[in-house]
Amino acid sequence: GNSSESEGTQEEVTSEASELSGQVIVDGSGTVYPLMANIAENYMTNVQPGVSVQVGRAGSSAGFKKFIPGELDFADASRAIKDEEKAQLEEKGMKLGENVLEFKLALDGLTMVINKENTWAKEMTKDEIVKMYLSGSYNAEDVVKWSDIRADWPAEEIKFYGPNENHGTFEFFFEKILDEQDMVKTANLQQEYSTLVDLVSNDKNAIAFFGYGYYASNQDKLQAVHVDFGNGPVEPTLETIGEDLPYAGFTRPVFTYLNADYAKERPQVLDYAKFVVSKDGAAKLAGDNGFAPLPDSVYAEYQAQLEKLSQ
Amino acid sequence: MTENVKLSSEVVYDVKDLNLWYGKDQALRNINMQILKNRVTAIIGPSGCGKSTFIKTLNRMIENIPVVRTTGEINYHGTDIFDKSVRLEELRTRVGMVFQKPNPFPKSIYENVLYGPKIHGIKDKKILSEILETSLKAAALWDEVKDRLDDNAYGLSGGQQQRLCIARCLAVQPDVILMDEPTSALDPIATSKIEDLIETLKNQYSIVIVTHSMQQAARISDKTAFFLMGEMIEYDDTNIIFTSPRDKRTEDYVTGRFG
Amino acid sequence: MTENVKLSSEVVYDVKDLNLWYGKDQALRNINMQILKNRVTAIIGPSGCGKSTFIKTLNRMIENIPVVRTTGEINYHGTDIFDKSVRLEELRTRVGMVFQKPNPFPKSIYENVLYGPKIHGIKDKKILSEILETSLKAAALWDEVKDRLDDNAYGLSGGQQQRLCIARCLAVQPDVILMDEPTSALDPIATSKIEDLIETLKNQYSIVIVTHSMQQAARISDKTAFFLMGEMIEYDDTNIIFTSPRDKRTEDYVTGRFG
Amino acid sequence: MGSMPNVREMIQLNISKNKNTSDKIMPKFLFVTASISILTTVGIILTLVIDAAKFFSSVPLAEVFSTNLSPLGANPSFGILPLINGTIFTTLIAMLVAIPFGLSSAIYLSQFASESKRKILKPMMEVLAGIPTIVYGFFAYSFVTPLLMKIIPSLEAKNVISPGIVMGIMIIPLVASLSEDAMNAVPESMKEGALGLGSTRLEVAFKVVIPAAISGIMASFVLGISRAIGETMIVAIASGSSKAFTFDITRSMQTMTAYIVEFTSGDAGSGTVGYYSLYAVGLLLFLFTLIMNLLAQYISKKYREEY
Amino acid sequence: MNLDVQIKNTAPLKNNLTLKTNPDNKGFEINMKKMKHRIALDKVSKFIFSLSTLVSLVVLGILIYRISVQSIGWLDMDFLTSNLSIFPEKAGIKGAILGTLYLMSIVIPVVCILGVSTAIYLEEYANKGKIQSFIKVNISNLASVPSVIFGLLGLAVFGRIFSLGSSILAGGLTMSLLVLPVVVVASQEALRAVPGYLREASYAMGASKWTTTWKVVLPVAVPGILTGVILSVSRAIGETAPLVVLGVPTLIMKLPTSIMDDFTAMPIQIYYWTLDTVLTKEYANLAAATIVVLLLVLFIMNFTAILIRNKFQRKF
Ligand SMILES: Nc1ncnc2c1ncn2[C@@H]1O[C@H](COP(=O)(O)OP(=O)(O)OP(=O)(O)O)[C@@H](O)[C@H]1O
Ligand SMILES: Nc1ncnc2c1ncn2[C@@H]1O[C@H](COP(=O)(O)OP(=O)(O)OP(=O)(O)O)[C@@H](O)[C@H]1O
Ligand SMILES: [Mg+2]
Ligand SMILES: [Mg+2]
Ligand SMILES: O=P([O-])([O-])[O-]
Repeated sequence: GNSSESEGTQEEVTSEASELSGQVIVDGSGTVYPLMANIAENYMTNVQPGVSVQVGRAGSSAGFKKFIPGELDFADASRAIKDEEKAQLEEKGMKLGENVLEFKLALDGLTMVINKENTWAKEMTKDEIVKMYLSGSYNAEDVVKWSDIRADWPAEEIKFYGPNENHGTFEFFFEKILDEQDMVKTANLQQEYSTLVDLVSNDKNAIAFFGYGYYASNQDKLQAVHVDFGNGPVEPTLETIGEDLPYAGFTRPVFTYLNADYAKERPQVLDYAKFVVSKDGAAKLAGDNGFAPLPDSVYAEYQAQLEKLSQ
Repeated sequence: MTENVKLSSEVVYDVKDLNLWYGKDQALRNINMQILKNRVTAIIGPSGCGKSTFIKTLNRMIENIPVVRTTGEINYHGTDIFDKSVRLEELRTRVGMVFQKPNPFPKSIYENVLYGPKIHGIKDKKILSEILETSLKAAALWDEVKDRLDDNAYGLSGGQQQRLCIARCLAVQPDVILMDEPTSALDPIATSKIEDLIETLKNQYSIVIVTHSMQQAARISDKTAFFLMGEMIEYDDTNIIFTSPRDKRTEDYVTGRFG
Repeated sequence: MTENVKLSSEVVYDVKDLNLWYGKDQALRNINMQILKNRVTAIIGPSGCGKSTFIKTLNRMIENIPVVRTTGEINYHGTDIFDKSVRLEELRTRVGMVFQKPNPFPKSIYENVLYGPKIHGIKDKKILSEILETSLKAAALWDEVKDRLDDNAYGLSGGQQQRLCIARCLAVQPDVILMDEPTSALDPIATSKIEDLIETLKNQYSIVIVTHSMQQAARISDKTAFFLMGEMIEYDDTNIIFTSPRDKRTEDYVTGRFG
Repeated sequence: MGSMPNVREMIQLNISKNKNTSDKIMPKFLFVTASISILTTVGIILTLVIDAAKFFSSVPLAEVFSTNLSPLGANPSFGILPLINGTIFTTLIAMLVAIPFGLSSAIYLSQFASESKRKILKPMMEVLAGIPTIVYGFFAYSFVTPLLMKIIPSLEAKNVISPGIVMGIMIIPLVASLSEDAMNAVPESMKEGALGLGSTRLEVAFKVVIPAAISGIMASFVLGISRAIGETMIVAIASGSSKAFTFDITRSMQTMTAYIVEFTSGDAGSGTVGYYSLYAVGLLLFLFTLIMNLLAQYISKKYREEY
Repeated sequence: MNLDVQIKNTAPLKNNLTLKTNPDNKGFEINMKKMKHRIALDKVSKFIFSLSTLVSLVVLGILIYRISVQSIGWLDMDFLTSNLSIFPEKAGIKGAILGTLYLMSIVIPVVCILGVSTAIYLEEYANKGKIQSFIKVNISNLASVPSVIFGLLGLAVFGRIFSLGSSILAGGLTMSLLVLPVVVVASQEALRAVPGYLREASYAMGASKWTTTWKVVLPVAVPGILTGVILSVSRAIGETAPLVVLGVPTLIMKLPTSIMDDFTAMPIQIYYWTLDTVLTKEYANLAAATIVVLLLVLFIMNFTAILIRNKFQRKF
């Protein structure tokens, strides 16, 4: 959908309580999608039934590709906007912090998932994970066996999976964890998270990475690797994910980017943005979707930024 | 009698040097012939000799076949029907046609008969119902169908269908009626009904009938033309053709020696 | 001659009280008839009288039409062909059939003739080529096709195709050959060739032929059966049927008074 | 006929008055609408060609015909061979199902089945043909794949066998009905000829009917292939989106159609090379199916039975 | 006459005995072993062929059974009348049904007008020359262009050039183009099935071409055309790929109110719910329930088409 420009004629900018209508178009991260969809539904059922919020989940990069030319009101992302994307925005005369606002929504724990029948790799060190995913660590063909990692593990080939390059999750993993070194050539990268869940839950030798939320919904099919960041293995849970918590090594914020120009033009966009960062929005719903909420102060800061827009 | 007819009769069609080709195949060769008013003219000849082709040329139905090419004239009451000024619609309302296989429309009997008047803009209900009754009576069908005018025409028997087609044709009061083997798909009883009908119709209409039954030609026609391989071999009073034809080939044909 | 035939003849088919229905319409009524060995038996009668139906019953081809129902017996050399133990395939190998329209397979002449022997498991090349030659010679086709045995059968003329179908039928040396108007799609020359062929074939085969040409029946058959509206009106030596039939209807038919 | 109005004159009057407006306008109107319909073809080809051209002008041919497909990465590369590979494998599996079962059904329906059985079976097959492909996709994903994984333990959850089989089942009615048409077009007289020689039904079918109908039957196979190549939702759901160039049918592969779906639901931001790659793949797909259709028409015309 | 004939061969009938031919006719020796073989083979293959015919129908049965069972407990009035939701218990397909109806409101008129007039033009007016046969080939090819390509066409032309985005109008026009060839081909067949003698009868009454077409040909062809339209519309109802390509959003709760609104439709909803089973397992049941609704709609439409076809089967 891209008809955001065509909307916004029928606004009656009066008080807060007024009935709003029109569209809000959100696309981007698949990781953020469940949370954003939940927020959107809450907004439409409890706050503004007249507004239609559409949520897509093309992937973080794909979201920016639509956001930059102005097709979206919000772009969700499971990684921060990249410099080149900022540059593209600036070509269009939009500056981050002015025309585009960045909001952290919640915290996600990148989760390494393995098959339920996998009895050996339940705990791994971060270094082991990095090494196994790096191209050429073990051999040029990148055919890696579990026994390559630890001798007492089975001599069976590891099946590497992950989301494809559309996804912020991939980029987070590639940039922040692998430090931009080449990933194993045998990795099977998929567009849909559903595909990854199916693949891993049916293959004893599979390993994949994605956001905690997708793991949380599928705990009956998958198990999460407890990662040792140096202080003993840590299981990703809502209690361990956080910037100062044990799973901090794989914790990352997830974002949504608001087109502030649209928010100024169209009250429903602004109103929705306010809801997203309100105490009834991300803060309250994060946990339901497998995210750890941010400190209240962060959301309060965003509220303040949005208040400024409405003046 | 020959003399007599020639003098007293008015010419409806005057065909001059008519040639016709289907693509490269010539189907009619140099036909010259006068068709007379209020007479039944029979066209006979073996299969493929061009009978249907000829009769369809008289109302230019033949032109529905794209490859057809003609030369010569067909003067209808003095006007060449191939002339640009001639409107096909008008020619064909004046010259009705009845086909080999009864071809009523899959509509009610009522709609079938009134198809012609209606498409030509007659809307008055009273006139229409008059036309309906008169035409069906003239086609000797009224008594059989008057109580079921709204029934589909395909519920009628073959013979009734053919008379319905004749009624449909009469409804626009044509001048000439062309019939291409109108009874060949019918049983003997239906055939004789149609033959009787033709007998009465000739008082008001000029009729051209193609038939492959020599008995039929002898029974109902006043004049007979014998065609062979696209040529008109002989054209004369029917009794002459069947009793003392001038051409050997006509004689061979009418005595059943070939065909 | 009549005497002669009667005494020396052996019965191939003995049909008893045969009735046949297409759904509710009865097409054959109480047929009783004996077909004799090495004779040509002609079946004549007006269109729709049941000739084809009857002849197709003799090899049970009629059962391809699902609605057909029969009662009565057809004894073939003493065995009722409707008996459960009778294998259709065997019956039809013994009783060959030639159809109205030549129906060769779209294969080579060679394959057409040898279709029967091959499906019966004859593989020996030498035997096959013997069968090929004998059958084609018996069907008076050998000289015309011996140099083009690999050509597609559809390259042959209609008459040749029909003789090919006869050859195909002869290749399994049947006992009886059923022919349903085998010449009606052919020109006079091809027709006379087939008639000559039938003449020579009858020394070895029993032939039943349906024809609507009384001349043909008179020319080639020994016995003639006259059918009318599903009934067998009369069955006798051909010369009797054509010269002094016992039944008025037969007489009317053979003298051309109806049909 | 005294009461009969002078219809002849009334009609003549009307004919000379009638300006035949509808007769003049309608053909023109019809021509315009027909042109629109036909221009669609042109439209399709144009959109495909224009955007595909943008793709080919920015991607070297050597890269296009490579096995390296990674359209979204930091260094995108657009090798099309993995997609062609995936398409060929799914099509192959589908036809391995559709041809034997479709042909058997056609033989059964045209040669063996009684009229009453035919009357039941044919409409049921038509039902099968009318089920939307998304339903087959769901079926492949939620039923066939789990079932197959019990039979073949090494099968991955996303593979080409399951969608291939389901696609084959979907195509059975197409192959069956076109082949049956071809077999029924063989003149009855020819079948009678064979039966009259003592053939069994089976022999009639294989020695006479199928050889005579072979062109129609082949055409039905080719159309089946064309259908399989173009099938989208089943593979999009059940075969995943792996872009690896592999011949292992127990693994995920991506077809050309699934690529288009993945890419548009992921990244249809206009103006990028990736966006244009959609049209390049689309053009290729269009050409493949076009060739198949023309081939089918050619076969059935060229080998039009001589009888 | 029967009396005169000597009946020599009256061997009694015995089961499983081969037919007797004349003793002195050498005859063709039928290889009885082979014969039994052939007949057995015939029977076996008939059985095999009938089984393979059943295979596809058994699959159909399993499919319908599985999906129906899965939809039990989910398919109810609430499901049909509720809006979309991310919570399975609350979710309904009112919006999807409405979206499908809206799509039809565009497809039906467009396809009837364009498709039928194209067919009339090609059958009744166009010269039966090379161009006509070229166009015919073209249209039959168009009918088998993969639907996903029509999606690309829709995305480029309606979505981007005409800026209709993924609105109902864009979707409807895309679907119309997709099924147009089907309608044209079906209508052409219906028109061609009108016997030439009816046209001749009309021309012979002095009717013009259009009058003949309008008054005689079309009324006879209408059932066939209608059947074609229904079948192609039911195809459009079930198509998914073009809408995915067009970019119909994943979550859209609001009901459409005009053809310029974004929308969702039943097949799209099935697709997204199938993908999202990893988020929430119950989505699979929602997908199944939607499939049941979709199939019911399609069966009803197909059934109607068959009824029309049977009822108006030519009486001439
Ligand atoms: N549409 C056509 N295209 C080409 N040739 C045609 C066409 N119609 C008829 N012919 C040929 O023109 C010749 C005359 O045909 P026509 O139908 O006029 O014969 P006919 O005397 O009516 O025969 P019949 O008694 O069989 O009806 C024949 O040789 C025929 O093959
Ligand atoms: N398949 C069929 N279904 C129903 N009735 C049939 C069928 N075939 C023939 N009949 C009817 O059975 C009767 C006998 O037909 P049959 O074909 O045996 O006649 P025929 O003597 O061979 O005629 P012809 O000389 O025209 O070939 C006819 O009334 C015909 O309408
Ligand atoms: Mg004629
Ligand atoms: Mg017959
Ligand atoms: O779908 P992503 O959150 O990985 O961009």
